[in-house]
Amino acid sequence: MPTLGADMEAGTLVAWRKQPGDALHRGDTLAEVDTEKGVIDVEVFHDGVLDAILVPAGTRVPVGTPLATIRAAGEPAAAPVAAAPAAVPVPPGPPETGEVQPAAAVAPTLPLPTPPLYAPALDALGRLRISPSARRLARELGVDPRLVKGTGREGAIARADIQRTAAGLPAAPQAVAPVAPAVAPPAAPPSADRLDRMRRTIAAAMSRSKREIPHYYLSTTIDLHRAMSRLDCENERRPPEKRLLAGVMLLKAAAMAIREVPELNAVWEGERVVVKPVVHVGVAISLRQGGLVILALHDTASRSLDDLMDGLRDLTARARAGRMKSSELADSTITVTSLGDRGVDAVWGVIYPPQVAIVGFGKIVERPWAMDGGLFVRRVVTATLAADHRVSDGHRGGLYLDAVDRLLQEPERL
Amino acid sequence: MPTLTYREAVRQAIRAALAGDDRVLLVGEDVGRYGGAYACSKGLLEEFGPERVRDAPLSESGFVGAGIGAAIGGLRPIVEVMTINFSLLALDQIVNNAATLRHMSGGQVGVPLVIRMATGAGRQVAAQHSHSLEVWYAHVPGLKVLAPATPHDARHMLAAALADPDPVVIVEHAMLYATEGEVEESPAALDPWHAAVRREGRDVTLVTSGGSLAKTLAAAERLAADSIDAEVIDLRCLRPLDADRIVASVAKTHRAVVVDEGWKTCGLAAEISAILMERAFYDLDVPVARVASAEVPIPYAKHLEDAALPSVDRIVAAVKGLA
Amino acid sequence: MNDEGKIRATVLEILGGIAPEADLAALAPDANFRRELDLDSMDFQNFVIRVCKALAVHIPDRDAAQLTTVAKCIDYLR
Amino acid sequence: MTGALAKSHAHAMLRQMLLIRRFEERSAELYMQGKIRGFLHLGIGEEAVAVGAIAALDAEDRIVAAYREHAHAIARGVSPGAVMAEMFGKVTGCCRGRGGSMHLFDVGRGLFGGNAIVAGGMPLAVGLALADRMQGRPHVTCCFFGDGAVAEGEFHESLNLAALWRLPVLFLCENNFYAMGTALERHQSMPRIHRKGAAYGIEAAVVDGMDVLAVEGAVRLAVEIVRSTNEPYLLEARTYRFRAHSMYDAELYRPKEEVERWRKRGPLEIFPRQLRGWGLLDDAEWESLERDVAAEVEAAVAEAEAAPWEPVEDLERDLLVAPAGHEPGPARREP
Repeated sequence: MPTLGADMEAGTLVAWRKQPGDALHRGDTLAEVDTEKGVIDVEVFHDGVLDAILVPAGTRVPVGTPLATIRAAGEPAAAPVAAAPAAVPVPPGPPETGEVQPAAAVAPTLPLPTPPLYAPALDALGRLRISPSARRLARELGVDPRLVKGTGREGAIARADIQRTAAGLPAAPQAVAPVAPAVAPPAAPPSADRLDRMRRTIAAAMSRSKREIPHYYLSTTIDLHRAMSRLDCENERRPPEKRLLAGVMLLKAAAMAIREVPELNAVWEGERVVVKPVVHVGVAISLRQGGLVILALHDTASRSLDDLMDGLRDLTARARAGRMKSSELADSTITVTSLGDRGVDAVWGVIYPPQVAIVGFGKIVERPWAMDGGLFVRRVVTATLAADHRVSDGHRGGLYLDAVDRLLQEPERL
Repeated sequence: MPTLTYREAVRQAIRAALAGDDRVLLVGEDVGRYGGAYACSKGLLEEFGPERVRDAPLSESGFVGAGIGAAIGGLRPIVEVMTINFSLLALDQIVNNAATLRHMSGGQVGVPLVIRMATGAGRQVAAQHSHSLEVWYAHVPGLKVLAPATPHDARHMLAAALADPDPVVIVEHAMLYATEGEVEESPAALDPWHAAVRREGRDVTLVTSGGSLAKTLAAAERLAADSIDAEVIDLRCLRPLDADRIVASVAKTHRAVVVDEGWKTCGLAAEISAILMERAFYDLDVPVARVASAEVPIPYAKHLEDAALPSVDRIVAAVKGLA
Repeated sequence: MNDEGKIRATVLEILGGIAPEADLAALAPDANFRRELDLDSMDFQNFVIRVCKALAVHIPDRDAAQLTTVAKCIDYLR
Repeated sequence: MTGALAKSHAHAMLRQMLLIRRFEERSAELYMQGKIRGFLHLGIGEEAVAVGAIAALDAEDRIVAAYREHAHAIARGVSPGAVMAEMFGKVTGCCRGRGGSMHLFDVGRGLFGGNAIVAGGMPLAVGLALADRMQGRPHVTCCFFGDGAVAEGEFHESLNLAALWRLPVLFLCENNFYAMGTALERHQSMPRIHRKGAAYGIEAAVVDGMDVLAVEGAVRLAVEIVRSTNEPYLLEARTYRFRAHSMYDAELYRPKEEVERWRKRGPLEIFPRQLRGWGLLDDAEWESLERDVAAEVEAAVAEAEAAPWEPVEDLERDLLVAPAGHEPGPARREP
């Protein structure tokens, strides 16, 4: 049962997409798993043959429980009497898909300008550093370990930390529901229950982010005349299914601009910030009836607009169908939220941990625009940046937004 | 209840065995006229005669192998290999014959033999006389290994070992012979195969055996002064290990430190740490710590030997270092 | 040419596919369904794509932007 | 040759040697078919030592042998079927398939094993004799070992202990002149092995190991001395193996002519010739012996083929009598 993020304790196996004996290739979907965030496709990371299924559909198991065994092609099937394999912890966190060089090896580590107030107790792969006994106690006492300050080595969370937090919690109902409610009321309709759980999961991440990360905010208004006219004439010549959305251009510009200020494309790993060499823009996708999920549009900066459009369409469709891939949930290195054609002029984002920056695009609107002494009517967009002041500062953030602006003035280069 | 030295407890145990069963004989270097290298058989030659208290030539493989053959032939020999260091010369006989014959012969041949040997360091006798290799024997299926740490266990474990139809190795830490302790005269048949809790505690489990018990208890007292309540477990039996007792204790304390005079690499402490990882993983609040001898041949100079061996200070530091 | 009833049925069916939870009966013909059904630009593009396919028509990008109510759709597609 | 040689006794020994010869030839074949695995050391050419010596032992005497011990097991009465099944790894083998060719045991018949460690069994023989003497039993322990074992410490420790403690051990060296690939004179400063007894005050003798009657006579005399004096005895039987040390041996260490020379005076050449000379064997009798032996060997192979394997569930059976409480249990099944 892959861990799909620090907040996931368990998952329910919904359905098997492969049967024993099926050939497996890297990237195939092996099974579907339901989590707070919806149904996730469990990916296979290496070729082989599905040997035996260990967890039947409909079963809820904790993170790390082996779901199936895979044997190399050509190996004989495992003997039926094979003893139940001991609980083998899945390597924490999904591996970087598409990454050639390990991020840590290449990324320069930034000297921190100021000692961190409190870094989340995350280990190198974004897993919570918590002792097994403390994890069990947290479950028993209904404490969300992500909100606990660890006093152990390198911020590890120990039993005492859990007990202290449990004792310190206000008498009011927990700010965050226990991670695994003892008895999930079956009466609530699944979608409402899921929405509630999702809302709680997002609430936990956002409140921690707001409380712990010193945000600074910048905004600029960008003239989209050239970009939009190029888009319009492009779309004229294309059938509906091939037409490009303005949002895709904004996403790509936001990704390409990282070249100028790489430290914005980084994630916290324990006490250190690791700048990621490849940009995976986390696209904020709103779901029907409210709710939001951030999915990585992999390698955003180097893909064509058409490729990104297809990627975005696929992500959006699967997000709304509740079928997301584990790598999409965990890989984003910087988030872009855009309100598109509804909503307001500007959106000020809240950074999504463990990232260090979030870019916002408001509605594309027509505005009077003074240029070269003349007054014109131009379609413009307000671009905002909210970033972690421990990692970058206003000057660097400004350079970034300026770069986004310049890129949008040469749409042919996107 | 009388107080005996560990040495006297061993002597009384051997004497009682010889007196109680005429199949029993004691074979070993200088066990007869010399009275035993650690004086554990003084007076037995005079009382039982040269046939049953038999001085052996310096042929460890020879007389240990002969002991095995005699056990197969119906006797109940107690073979004393002066120290575990010399038992290396008889390893082939112990491992390839004693431990193996019953299983390999399909159940036809049993080896009801007891092999006693001194072990451990602390008397500045340098590397070749200071080994703690009991884990080598504890590694071998077909053998049982006992480590009496107190005069009481030294007095009563031998009888249980002799009654066992399979080979039993008893390791007696050289520094214990001079220690004293209460010895209950004739308890109900002593069960040597399980660990004992020598000190109850709630905060951390200290697992140890043989010559390291005293240091570990001393460390527990020092920790108590810092309001750390340590539970001390004396393994008593190194094979089979009383895993249930260790796991139960860690389920209570959530912390474990293993103290063993052997070396850390592939040592007894490594085995106990693996058992805890497998069977008490969800009870562990911190990684299991091990306090063992430094990975060096034990040196002669006192200050170096003391630095190499587990000490009260190192045990206390290990407990406080748990995080 | 497609008659009015077929167009309405198709448009509503497609809108239902995109916003399954929406109460289409309550959707007035001249109501801006992009706002009523909370469709974002991706949803609207999918709507245009499916209409073209269902009714085998071609809607240039420029015209597509006008199709914001069921009534306008019917006028345009008739 | 003292006393009239009963024809029946002669034929019995001849039949035993022939049975052992055909049994081991068939074993070589089965090894190459993969039916017998691991190591296989054939004593083809040395049959007279085991058959002659064991013919001179009492039923209660004890035998400790080494890893070239098919002949000793069969000569002692272990059924060829039980030996073959053991080499097939079957549960009907004399050790339930756990020992294989190098570890044949039959405690009921006083065979305390093969032993794959060179000279590994010698101290055991000393111990067995110690137990017999201390418990007033008149048995002799006959300890078979090869010339290679003479280089091991256990040889010297065992002879010294047996002499020092005056124990009834017959140390019988099957000197086939090669320790695997090393000729005797290349691994022994004093290649006349029987002379090593003198170092420990042990009476010793040498005998032609190819002549079964000579071996039987020498062992009968030696056992007589041991049983009466409770002193150990060292007998060197000079013999030769016609095949490789084990199945995988290119025999680069000895000349072909030497092998041929010894083949001409093998135990199954000398004894039949002697018997024919004394009118105690004719062609018809020889043919019927051959047929009889061939049938017994094939029956042994069939028995081994058909026999079942030991169930894997019995893997830990017979490790210990009393597991003594806590074996390290299997890891607790986490939910």
